[in-house]
Amino acid sequence: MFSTNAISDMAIDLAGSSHLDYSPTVQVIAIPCSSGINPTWITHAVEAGFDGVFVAADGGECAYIPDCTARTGRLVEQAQSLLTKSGSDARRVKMGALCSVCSDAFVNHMKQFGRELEELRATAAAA
Amino acid sequence: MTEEPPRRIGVMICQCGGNISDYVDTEKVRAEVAKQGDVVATRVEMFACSDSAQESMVQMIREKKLDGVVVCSCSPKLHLSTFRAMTQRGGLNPYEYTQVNIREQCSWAHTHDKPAATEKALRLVRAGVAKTALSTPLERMRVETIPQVLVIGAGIAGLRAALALSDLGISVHLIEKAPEPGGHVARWGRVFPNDKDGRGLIDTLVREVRARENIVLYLGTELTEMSGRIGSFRVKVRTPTAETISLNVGSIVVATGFETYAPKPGELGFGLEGVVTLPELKELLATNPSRLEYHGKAVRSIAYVYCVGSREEGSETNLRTYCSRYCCSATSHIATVITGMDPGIRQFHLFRDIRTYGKYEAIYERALRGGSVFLRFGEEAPPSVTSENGQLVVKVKDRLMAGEEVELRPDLVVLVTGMVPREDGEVARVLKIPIGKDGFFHEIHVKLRPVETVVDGVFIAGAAQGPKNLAESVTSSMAAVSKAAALLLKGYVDLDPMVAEVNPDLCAWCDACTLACPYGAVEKVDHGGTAVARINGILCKGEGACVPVCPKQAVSVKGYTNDQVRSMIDALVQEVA
Amino acid sequence: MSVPIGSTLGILGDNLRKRGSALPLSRRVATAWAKGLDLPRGGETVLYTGQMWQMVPAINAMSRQLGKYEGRGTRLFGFARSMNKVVNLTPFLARTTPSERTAYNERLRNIVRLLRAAGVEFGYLYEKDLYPGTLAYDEGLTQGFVAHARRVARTLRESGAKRLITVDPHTTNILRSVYPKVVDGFDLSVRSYLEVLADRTLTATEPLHESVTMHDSCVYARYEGVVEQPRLLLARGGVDIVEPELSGSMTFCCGGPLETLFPGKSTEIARKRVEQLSACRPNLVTACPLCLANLQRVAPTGVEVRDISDYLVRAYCPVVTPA
Amino acid sequence: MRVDPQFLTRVRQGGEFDASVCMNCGVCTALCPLGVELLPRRLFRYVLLGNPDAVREQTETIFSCLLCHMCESNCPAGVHITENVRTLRTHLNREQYHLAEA
Repeated sequence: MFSTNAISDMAIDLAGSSHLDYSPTVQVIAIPCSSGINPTWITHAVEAGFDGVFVAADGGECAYIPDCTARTGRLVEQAQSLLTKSGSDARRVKMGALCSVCSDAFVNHMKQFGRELEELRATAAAA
Repeated sequence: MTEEPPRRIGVMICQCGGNISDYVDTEKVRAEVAKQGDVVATRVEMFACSDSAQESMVQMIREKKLDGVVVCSCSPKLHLSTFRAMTQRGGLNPYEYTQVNIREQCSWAHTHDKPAATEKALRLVRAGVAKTALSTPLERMRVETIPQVLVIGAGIAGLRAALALSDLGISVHLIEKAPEPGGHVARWGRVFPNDKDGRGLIDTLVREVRARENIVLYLGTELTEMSGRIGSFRVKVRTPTAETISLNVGSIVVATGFETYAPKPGELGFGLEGVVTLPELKELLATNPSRLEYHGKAVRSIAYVYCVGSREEGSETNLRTYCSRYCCSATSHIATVITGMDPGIRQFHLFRDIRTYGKYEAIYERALRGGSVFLRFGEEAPPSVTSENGQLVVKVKDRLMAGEEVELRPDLVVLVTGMVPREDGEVARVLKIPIGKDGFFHEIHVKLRPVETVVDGVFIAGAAQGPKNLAESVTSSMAAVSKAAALLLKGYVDLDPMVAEVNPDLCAWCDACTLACPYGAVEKVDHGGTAVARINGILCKGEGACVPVCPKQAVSVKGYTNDQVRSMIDALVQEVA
Repeated sequence: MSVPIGSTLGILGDNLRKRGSALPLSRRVATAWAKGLDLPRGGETVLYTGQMWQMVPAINAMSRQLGKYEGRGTRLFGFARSMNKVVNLTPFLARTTPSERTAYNERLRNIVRLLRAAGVEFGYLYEKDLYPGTLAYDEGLTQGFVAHARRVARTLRESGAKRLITVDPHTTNILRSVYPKVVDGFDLSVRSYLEVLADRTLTATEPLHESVTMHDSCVYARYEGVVEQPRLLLARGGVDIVEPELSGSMTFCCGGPLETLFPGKSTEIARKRVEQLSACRPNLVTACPLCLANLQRVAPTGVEVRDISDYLVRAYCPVVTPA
Repeated sequence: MRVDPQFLTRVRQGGEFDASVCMNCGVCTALCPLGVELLPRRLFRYVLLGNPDAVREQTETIFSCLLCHMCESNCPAGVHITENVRTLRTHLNREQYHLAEA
């Protein structure tokens, strides 16, 4: 999962401070802004063995760029098409907005994304 | 024979007095990470941030000739700068330091699964080591600061902030949206705890503000644009004559205050003749301090209903579960003022809990002794306020009478309305400062960085941050002043060196980064005869918008290079024995 | 259950207004106790009885009468009140026996002996030793009480007394703590004889070697803070005091104040208190005529209730022969 | 109950009445030798709020108080309970029993 130093990483910290439960397989790399994610990092993570990559966008909160979310959306799309090209399921990358106090939203996203990845795996195994 | 590792990294693991070590086997993590290439020294500390632990680490940096440091402890939001400074004291470049968050993002989140928490901690530490192994020394960029501050809002917090900054020799542009300065306090009459006249307090401050040469007060003026960065913001404000003025300031203090909760029509009788809000009663008293009259009729009895608009769910985007802090004390105080005016006026206070905390408890007791009667109602059974032939009827189940219904027929019903955030989000939008769940401006850390926002150089003061009484507003305003002044009086600010850079050997000048950069930080320069992009580090904010758009992958942000991020990813998935 | 409150209080109020006391006693009955003691008339220091001890036999008799009518007799009481306005009914309603009167008067004589043994010089106001109106005050007959208190205060002022030595908690309290609030300029020094004696060095000529349980009067203990003095005097007299669970400032009421309006309830509480006290020792000591009467009334065989002066006299001045 | 806001003023004509600082803790009730019959806190609340009927219903309770001061000596809020009871007696003597001289 990619978070942003100033916004979504705060929400993830808050989830921890509030002792909200989420899977320990969720591991976070914090960066300055989601619009600065290189799509190849995402494909690299999937290739390296991560089941999925979640990109937390800052929604309207980003202090750097007003259209940060739109930019992030574009690079996530790029990552998805790269994944598809390499034969991976594009749904293994997902993007969601997290504000700096969206700890509940973070945990819900993680649970939901975890379930989705589980389903993907099951489908893949069946096929 | 063993090969000398390319890097000499030291790792310090913090137990945080059990906050981490109760869930993460810190010794196991240490032992595992010690096996890692590049790691030459490891230690576990009870409190890594303690002076003694830092001192030991400084010694270790020197003795083991470390060239990189990793501290695994709490969130970098708390102690990144602490350990960067420590690293520097050890003689290293502070950017050869990495903080790994194994508390908020590990031990505290996974308290139910200690082995998994330990495994995750190890993965996170390895990622930290991997990132550090690829770190390079970075130099901060020093830029001059402009010794001027924009203070937004000329209520008590803003006025007081302007004067305090002025005292320190810092010029202030004080803008106020309303045509008059003073905010709520100017309309409030006598205020607790000292019984001072609100209008008088404001008048004194405004007189002083107008007398200062280094304060400019702009009334009816709003902020419209902000650009630039800490130390040098360019802001635009619009005056009542629709004229736009550009200002250049080093810092911004936001003191935009609050709005009073406006009851919905019919909520607790709101809209009926004789039902007023707390601020309306204050204004009533301020207008006629010798006699309590409502629409020309003498008031002989009053029923106050507390917690109107506070401590309830509110809406999803505007949670009002908070206590508005000032209303219990303010209402108790008003009761004493009214008793002082005419002890024969009966006052009934319908409350949920009385929160006249700290020294304001004395005000509550004065109200009690003055004859005010307090009736406690439960959240599940709020009072009802109706009107029968023009006579107000208040019914409440008094918990102190075992829920017996009490019917009052007061001349005046006062809805003790709480504080809500300002509706118009213009300031937040322009300044891009985050807003909390309750709709008020959000500080970085409620205890450790209570007036700072994620936008460096922008501080919050007063009730814009959340409900505060007058004294607390001014206290927080002084805190914001001290942060702004500390920044500006130094004359310079060291900017984070983690900005973007272009590898000129890969760049083919396609202009993509120029288009992506919102700050105009990309310059076209010549590199051995070909045109390439170069980043102006002072203008660059390091957010990295240019990174994904480069078709040649020639751009990266220092500290977040391709190699670093990839190696972190590899470290995270590395097998755990 | 109570006797008719309005009529009973009416009688008390009428008595106070017309006859100067809630239960008017004849001058002879009120001053009989002092016969043969050669107490000087008046002086700066006077022993002030407030007629409390003298009144207790009448109260006892009255409550015996009223107890019969508890819960009924509203019209009878109404009639009694009308009658009482014309004729003082007290001697008829409260028929006392000479032996009962002598027993209570004897406590006043004890007190005189003790004060004399301690070398205190004092006088007595005889017919000007007036009832201070305590009952009227307690029952909320405020206006009548205040008028009465002013009359009593005037009499005291005219007598030239500066210091009053009181002999029961109720009179101590009303003169010391209530009068100054309702009578302008009332500033006489008021002290209970127990306080006066405790300040002096009295030596027991015949230490008693007895063991008793002390019952504190609510008014002494909680209104006037007189807790240590009776204990000190008893201890110096050789008496061992065993304290019940509820004693001193946590003492439990004897039920006395309810005697007039709620005789039944009064007895119930008195029984409860005697039980608590006698669980420690069978010999109970009181320092208030009302407590004495009320506890004595219900004390079972084998439990003896005595006034503190009975013990003190035996310890400190045993040789005096009764007059 | 319908509140009569002027009731307290009438009661106070009989003397001091102040139970404003009563915090309803119930120490008075717990210590009363008469047990549950006398509830100063509830009784006083009727006065403070202004409920003459409820006070009148408590006449027997008001006159059966021993004035023993147990509650008052132990009242954590320092309410002058016995003084209040005397004032209520004065009030009832006047308004209920019409003892004019009360």
